[in-house]
Amino acid sequence: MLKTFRGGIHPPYNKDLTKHKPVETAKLPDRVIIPMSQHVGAPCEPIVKVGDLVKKGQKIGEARAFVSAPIHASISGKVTAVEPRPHPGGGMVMSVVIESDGKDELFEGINAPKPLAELSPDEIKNLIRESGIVGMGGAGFPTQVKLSPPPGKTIDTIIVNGAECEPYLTADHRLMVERPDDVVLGLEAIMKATGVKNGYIAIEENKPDAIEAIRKAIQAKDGIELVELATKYPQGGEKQLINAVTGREVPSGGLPMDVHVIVDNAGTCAAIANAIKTGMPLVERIATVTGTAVNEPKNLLIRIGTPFSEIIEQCGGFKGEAGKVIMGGPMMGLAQSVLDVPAIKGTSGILVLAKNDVVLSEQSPCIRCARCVDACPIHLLPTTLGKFAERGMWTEAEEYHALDCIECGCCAYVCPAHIPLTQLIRLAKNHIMAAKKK
Amino acid sequence: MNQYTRMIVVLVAISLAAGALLAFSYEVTNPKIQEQAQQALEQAVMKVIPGAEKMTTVEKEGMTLYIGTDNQGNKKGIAFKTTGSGFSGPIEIMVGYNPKEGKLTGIEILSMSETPGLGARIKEPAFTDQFKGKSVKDDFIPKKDVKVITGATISPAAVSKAIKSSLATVTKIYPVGGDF
Amino acid sequence: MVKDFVNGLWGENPIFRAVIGICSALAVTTAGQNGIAMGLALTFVLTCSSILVSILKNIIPSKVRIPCYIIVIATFTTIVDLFMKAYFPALYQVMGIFIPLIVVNCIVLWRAEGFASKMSLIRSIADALGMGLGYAWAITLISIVREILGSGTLFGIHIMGANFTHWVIMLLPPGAFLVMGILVGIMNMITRKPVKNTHCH
Amino acid sequence: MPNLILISTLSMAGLGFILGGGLVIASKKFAVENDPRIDEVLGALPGANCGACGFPGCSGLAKAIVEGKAPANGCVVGGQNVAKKVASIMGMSDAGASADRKIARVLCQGGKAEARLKADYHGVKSCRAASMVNGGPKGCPYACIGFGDCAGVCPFDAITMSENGLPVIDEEKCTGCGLCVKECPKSVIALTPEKNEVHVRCRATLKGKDTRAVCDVGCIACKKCEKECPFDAIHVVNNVAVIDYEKCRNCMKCVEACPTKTITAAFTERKKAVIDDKCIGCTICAKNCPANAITGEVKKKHAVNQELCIGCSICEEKCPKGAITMVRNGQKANNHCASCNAAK
Amino acid sequence: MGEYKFITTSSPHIHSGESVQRIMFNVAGALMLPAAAGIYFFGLRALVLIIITTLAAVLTEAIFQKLRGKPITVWDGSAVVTGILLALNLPPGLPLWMAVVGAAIAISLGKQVYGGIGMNPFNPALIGRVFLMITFPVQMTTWINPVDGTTGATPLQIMKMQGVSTDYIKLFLGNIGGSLGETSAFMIILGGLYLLYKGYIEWRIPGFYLGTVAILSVVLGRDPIFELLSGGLMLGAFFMATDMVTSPISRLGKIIFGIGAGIFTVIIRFYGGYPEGVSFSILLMNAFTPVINRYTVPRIYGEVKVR
Amino acid sequence: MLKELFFIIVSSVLVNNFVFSRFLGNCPFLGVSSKTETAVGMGMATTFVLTMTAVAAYFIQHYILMPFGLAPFLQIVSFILVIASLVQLVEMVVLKISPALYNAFGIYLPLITTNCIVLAVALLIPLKNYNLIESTIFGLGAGLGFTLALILMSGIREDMEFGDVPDALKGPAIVFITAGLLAMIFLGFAGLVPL
Ligand SMILES: Cc1cc2nc3c(=O)[nH]c(=O)nc-3n(C[C@H](O)[C@H](O)[C@H](O)COP(=O)(O)O)c2cc1C
Ligand SMILES: Cc1cc2nc3c(=O)[nH]c(=O)nc-3n(C[C@H](O)[C@H](O)[C@H](O)COP(=O)(O)O)c2cc1C
Ligand SMILES: Cc1cc2nc3c(=O)[nH]c(=O)nc-3n(C[C@H](O)[C@H](O)[C@H](O)COP(=O)(O)O)c2cc1C
Ligand SMILES: Cc1cc2nc3c(=O)[nH]c(=O)nc-3n(C[C@H](O)[C@H](O)[C@H](O)CO)c2cc1C
Ligand code: SF4
Ligand code: SF4
Ligand code: SF4
Ligand code: SF4
Ligand code: FES
Repeated sequence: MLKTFRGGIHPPYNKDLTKHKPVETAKLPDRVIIPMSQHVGAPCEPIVKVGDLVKKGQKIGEARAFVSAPIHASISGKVTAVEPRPHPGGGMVMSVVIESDGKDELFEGINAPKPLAELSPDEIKNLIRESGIVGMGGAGFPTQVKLSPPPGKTIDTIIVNGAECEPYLTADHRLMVERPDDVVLGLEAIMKATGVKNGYIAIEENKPDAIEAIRKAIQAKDGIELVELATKYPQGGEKQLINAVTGREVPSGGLPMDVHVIVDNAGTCAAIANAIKTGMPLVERIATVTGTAVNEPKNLLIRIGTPFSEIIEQCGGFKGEAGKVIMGGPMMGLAQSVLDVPAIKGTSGILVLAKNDVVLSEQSPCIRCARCVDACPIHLLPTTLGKFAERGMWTEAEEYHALDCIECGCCAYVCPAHIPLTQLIRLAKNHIMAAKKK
Repeated sequence: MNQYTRMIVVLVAISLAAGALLAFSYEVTNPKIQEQAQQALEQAVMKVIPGAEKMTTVEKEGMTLYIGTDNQGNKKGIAFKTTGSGFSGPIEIMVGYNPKEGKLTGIEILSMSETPGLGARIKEPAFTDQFKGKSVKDDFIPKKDVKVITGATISPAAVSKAIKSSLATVTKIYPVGGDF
Repeated sequence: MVKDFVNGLWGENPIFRAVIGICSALAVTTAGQNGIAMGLALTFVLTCSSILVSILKNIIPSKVRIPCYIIVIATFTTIVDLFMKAYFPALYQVMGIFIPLIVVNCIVLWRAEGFASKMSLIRSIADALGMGLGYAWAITLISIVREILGSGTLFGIHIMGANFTHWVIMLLPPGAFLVMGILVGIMNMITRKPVKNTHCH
Repeated sequence: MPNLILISTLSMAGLGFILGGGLVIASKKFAVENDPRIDEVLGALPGANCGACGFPGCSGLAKAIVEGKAPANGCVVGGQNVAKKVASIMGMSDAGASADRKIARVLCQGGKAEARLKADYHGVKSCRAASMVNGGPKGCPYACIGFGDCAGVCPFDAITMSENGLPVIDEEKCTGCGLCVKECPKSVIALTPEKNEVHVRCRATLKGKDTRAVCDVGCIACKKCEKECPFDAIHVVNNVAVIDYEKCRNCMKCVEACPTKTITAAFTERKKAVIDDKCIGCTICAKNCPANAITGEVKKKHAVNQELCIGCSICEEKCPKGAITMVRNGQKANNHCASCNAAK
Repeated sequence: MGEYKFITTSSPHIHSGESVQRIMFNVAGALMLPAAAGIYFFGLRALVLIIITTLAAVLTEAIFQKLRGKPITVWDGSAVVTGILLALNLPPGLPLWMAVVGAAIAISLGKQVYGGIGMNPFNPALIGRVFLMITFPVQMTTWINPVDGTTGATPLQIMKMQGVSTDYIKLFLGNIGGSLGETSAFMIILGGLYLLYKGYIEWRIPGFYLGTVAILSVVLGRDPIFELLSGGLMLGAFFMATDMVTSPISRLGKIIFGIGAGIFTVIIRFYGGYPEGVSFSILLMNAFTPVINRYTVPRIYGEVKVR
Repeated sequence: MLKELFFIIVSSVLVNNFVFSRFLGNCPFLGVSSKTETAVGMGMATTFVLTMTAVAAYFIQHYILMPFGLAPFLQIVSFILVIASLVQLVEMVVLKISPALYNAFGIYLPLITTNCIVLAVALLIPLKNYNLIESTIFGLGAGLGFTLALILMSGIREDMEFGDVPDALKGPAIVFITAGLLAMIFLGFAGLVPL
């Protein structure tokens, strides 16, 4: 039996658009806008000024806090502005704008470190931090922080998240097909850094070619196992993944490390491998550009900071009338209102839906059908939470565990009354957190 | 006065006054109440014994029986109370019986709590009148011997059953054809 | 004073506005005349008790005021009870236990505690009469609705024609609640206050 | 049957005695300290014990009110009068307009008509929810989103949403509780001293041209106000003008200067100084007037040049004789409508 | 790239496409099966009754919403379902005006006073039926015999009064006296299976409901097959107890709901004044639903702390 | 005997529920049914007082009123006096002994004096000729029936908060209508227990 969890949904996956398309390297952008906050935690401080000349891989944002990750220039050129710019996450974020000189020169400080076998755990962690590697599965949590559990917390399992359960997206899929060894090398580095002997690479069964590739890559490796998962959304959610792979449940309000697990995205592993092999920090990533309103859907290797408009241009621009531009997948991605926002480290894809495909149904009263209850992978009562949120009953929402919602969107996806449950619960979470901070 | 003593004194005084006042009102109304009850009883007896003008009460074998007489002192029949178990509570029935003829002379529902519009229609003459002149030998089987009320068979059945079972005792005391 | 009287009739009508003392309003209202009788009985008890409470208000220590008021109310209730039994036995049978329950009819204690124990005698009387009659008309209205639909009669007189199908539910508990609910709703609609101009007052 | 009367009288008296005695003993033995206000509040309540308030009886509500768990107007049956009485027992008589009373003011004028949208937002009609979707649909990331979260939380119904999709605060009803300020995801509402009539109704720190691109009434940081202000009370900081409420004297100069009408005053008319017969001609006012609007000879009654007066009230404050009053539209100037003065 | 103004919403950006309307019309479709049986056995009269109650239900809903100044949402089909279900619950010979009263009560007191679809605590169709049952008991208990068109008793009445059972085949196919749509167990099960297949109803409620009745019948020495096939049990279990608006949302809650309804049905059938207890039982469990929901909040993922 | 007691319970909880079919205790039913917690507390407190009252009423009836022939006119006064004092006494005792218990249900006690169920139970006991045990059970059943009604109504009312009840019906009106529907449903138990 394939491993899975209770709850969840089966949306149409629409991965055929790009799943057979090899990753193309995007052309060098004329200009990149690099936000100083691309991760969970404290934003970086820009360490360049307008007029400075920078090179690819040069550090331009310094991470002063522990939970943070440095930021590097992704192209060579001149800094033309250091000012707040629109961020794909919403709002204005301090950003460094670099005008390309077209040369794409490598920063001098970049050289391959020692091979993995010779690196000590601390060296690996340091390399990961200095390379600005953050979780590429979407949340953007600084990876090195995850790998340094506080004393008393032991880790016995590392899971590489290759589920890629979001519809449309194929970035991890292509990565695992094309660079399986990088994924495995990254996992080995993490295992070494944390001293863990058990590694799993978990992949949904709808990616047979990726499974095949990874299987080949781990043949000779000890302690690394391949786990085939049922195809179901949100199989890639870390709590669901841990549950499916190990049978453990992350306690409410807890972290994976509470059940001795670290989950890392396949892309994160590849980025670590890249840093070990070449010393190159995280300045580019694979993103799937897809959707019903993109002329040529593709998997692109893009530089961090490339504006969306430029990326979409490379995929033949819009097809027909574009209704919605989403950073990420259709279930959890963020809708964008302007195209001059840049791709960041967590941009796993850009999805453009045609106007006709954007469902804007009128909300009607909840009929208590409990579809949302059955779909919720956390076993919450989304309908009840939604009602609390609509009436501003934040304390009640908290009692009903609103904070445990992973915002996967399953409830809103199934709701026949078209109630924006996920958004309502997100609103409740926001209020609860605000009240807590006070 | 200390506040606690005052509490007691006031409470006692008021209770005292209330007791006195009530006892007095009771004295005033009680005869009338008794009279009313007697009158109601007599009325019911007269109703189920046609032609009766007066009544005398006799106690026999644990039963209270009312013997109805006309102005001349002729006995017109006897009446007795019986209780049936209806749909939603007891049904009190006054039954008139003429031993000489061995027939019922009428019935009257004294009290009941059946459903208005349904079981409560046992109060209506349409139902009660059928018992007039019925032989006490009758089986009183609902739907066969006794017309029932559509949608509410339980109440009429209860009435029939109560009459039938009490007649068993009464006809022992005053056998059919006998005097009374 | 007039204001106190009208207050009970309309503004703070015990049944429709304050919604209090409703048990009897639901229980006895199967026929119009029951409504009137119950209303008058309550008005009597309420007025007498209010008079006495108003007179005694300064004598009764606050700690035992509830028992005292209740005794007063109970006394008058028993008097009504006895008199009804003596002179209106038929009505008494219909209203059964609800005459004694005037004692605990929340209206009486409400007015005794809330009005008579604080106000002058005259005002208390006006208030008690207003409340009592307010109660009376309200439950008579309920009775009428239930009687017409349930029995096709109005104060015992057939008005709905021979073929009228009786709405049995109206004479049963649910009918009482439903009629009450709908009437309170209608009342709310009639008296719904225009949005008050609270800007400058 | 006097016998019956006797028996009943005696038994009632006995019952009364036993129960009364029981209560007395109990109340002595089981006496519990209580907040005396509970009894007071209880006295003010109608005593119907109807439970309509959602509390168990009047004493339940009284307790809750004293403990601050229920509002003074918690009694449904009692209405306004009871609420007032209770409030006075609880010492909650309305806060009153003290000198430094603060009230909430909306610092954005970019309603539907003035501010441009960057996106077509659909979803939960809540400012906070919308602000979590790409920062909200308005082009200006600092603009009021206009779904009225603030109006929703105001416990005093002081905020209404205008046709144009902006909150309007009823300054009379506003108690300065600050709930709206906390609620607004865009920090568009601020608590400001009530006495201040002039406000910069924009918080966009966008560069001037960016602001102009998204809003007709946004501050474009032209600094004209800064130049006009006689009291050095307004400065452009971080691309947006900010008033120092301590220094501002409501002269409305900046209001007139602002090309985008970003700065507004509560009144269209400036108030003017008027000197009455108490004037002894000490010339203090004339010396202090920043606009040189007061003239007059020593020891003679002075006069104000209404054209020049900027309504800053300095003269009024300086006058030792109290001879100067500020007048607006022929009435003594006050921030509020005259009819309310009595109430305060 | 030209001037675009994109649509923004919170995630998710796709939807299953399921809608209230679709669910309701599917249920209405499934109801056509028992309805067809009713029309076959009781004739045109049955069809007229169905049409009348449906129209009355829809009209009441529209009028109510119009009066309240709310958007008219009769197209969501819920009133249609209520109307059809009410008809299926009525004696085929009921005077039409009574059916109209029933439908009006169902929608007004059963649904709209609470704010309309999704907010009603009780099953509206059953409210309509029970109201009629209590208001016009005589007409509501006058049953037509499908074989000869005469009035007669339902199998449950015969059981209650005379203790005589009825042929299983007849009960299964439906040529017996009874409400318009309740007689044919076969058609009801067919419709129920369709809804189960479509995922519009949850197996737990009918499963536990029918199971409880069967088990209690055996325990109390009655014939379980007769009890399952007679009266409104099948219709109630598949179409009415499953009304999602008025039944609990959690799985455990649904199980409790089913068992509770089963127990009350048996109590009323075996010991009560009425021969049939399905309507009352379902309504009673409707009344319990908020309490059930409150005390059956599921254990969430990770709630029990792992050491 | 046991069967009778069982019937008394079933009758007073389901068949002749004090609220839905005997119309008693409506004021607190209306007032205290908006929150489930309060409903449970009130229900428990009422049940307790009712049981005690039933016992007290039995003794007063049989040892004071009947021997002296005072029943016809002193019944009401003496019962209510006892109830009022009893309630007040219990309140004081509970408050002193356990503030926690008081907070859980003691605060509902004052409301109970004016709950007509209490007096009705006291008056019904002599009327029905119940013996001591039957009286106790009757009081208990009445309380449980009242509690059931309160809990059902409070659950529905809590859900109603999320509904969209027309303005005119908000408040008591919709509660009455709901009570009417519940009363209708409880009629399903009609005829369940022979009485
Ligand atoms: C303060 C903090 C500390 C964390 N520490 C760890 C950790 O020690 N180990 C770990 O695996 N993840 C850690 N995480 C990251 C979370 O497990 C998780 O990866 C992150 O919240 C994003 O998860 P998501 O993409 O499933 O939402 C930490 C997160 C936070 C906020
Ligand atoms: C609903 C949901 C779905 C997710 N799906 C995926 C996924 O398909 N692939 C993935 O790598 N991470 C996914 N994540 C993020 C993971 O929970 C987790 O944060 C991530 O695997 C940690 O790895 P990273 O820190 O390297 O990104 C998902 C998170 C959520 C809440
Ligand atoms: C609310 C209600 C009250 C009823 N009351 C009575 C009643 O008082 N007396 C009665 O015989 N049947 C009453 N019934 C009907 C019985 O439940 C039972 O169905 C009927 O007596 C069977 O009679 P039938 O064979 O004529 O249909 C009532 C039914 C309902 C719905
Ligand atoms: C499976 C299912 C069963 C339903 N059963 C009923 C029913 O028994 N009675 C009814 O009035 N409506 C029923 N409806 C329709 C709808 O849910 C009902 O009108 C709502 O209760 C109105 O808010 C049903 C709908 C579905 C999907
Ligand atoms: S968004 Fe939250 S509530 Fe909704 S299904 Fe996902 S985890 Fe559950
Ligand atoms: S899926 Fe939608 S309609 Fe169904 S219960 Fe959840 S919120 Fe209500
Ligand atoms: S001021 Fe703030 S809370 Fe009020 S409408 Fe505007 S954005 Fe919303
Ligand atoms: S109103 Fe006058 S004093 Fe105030 S900031 Fe503007 S110019 Fe300055
Ligand atoms: S009248 Fe019965 S509780 Fe108020």
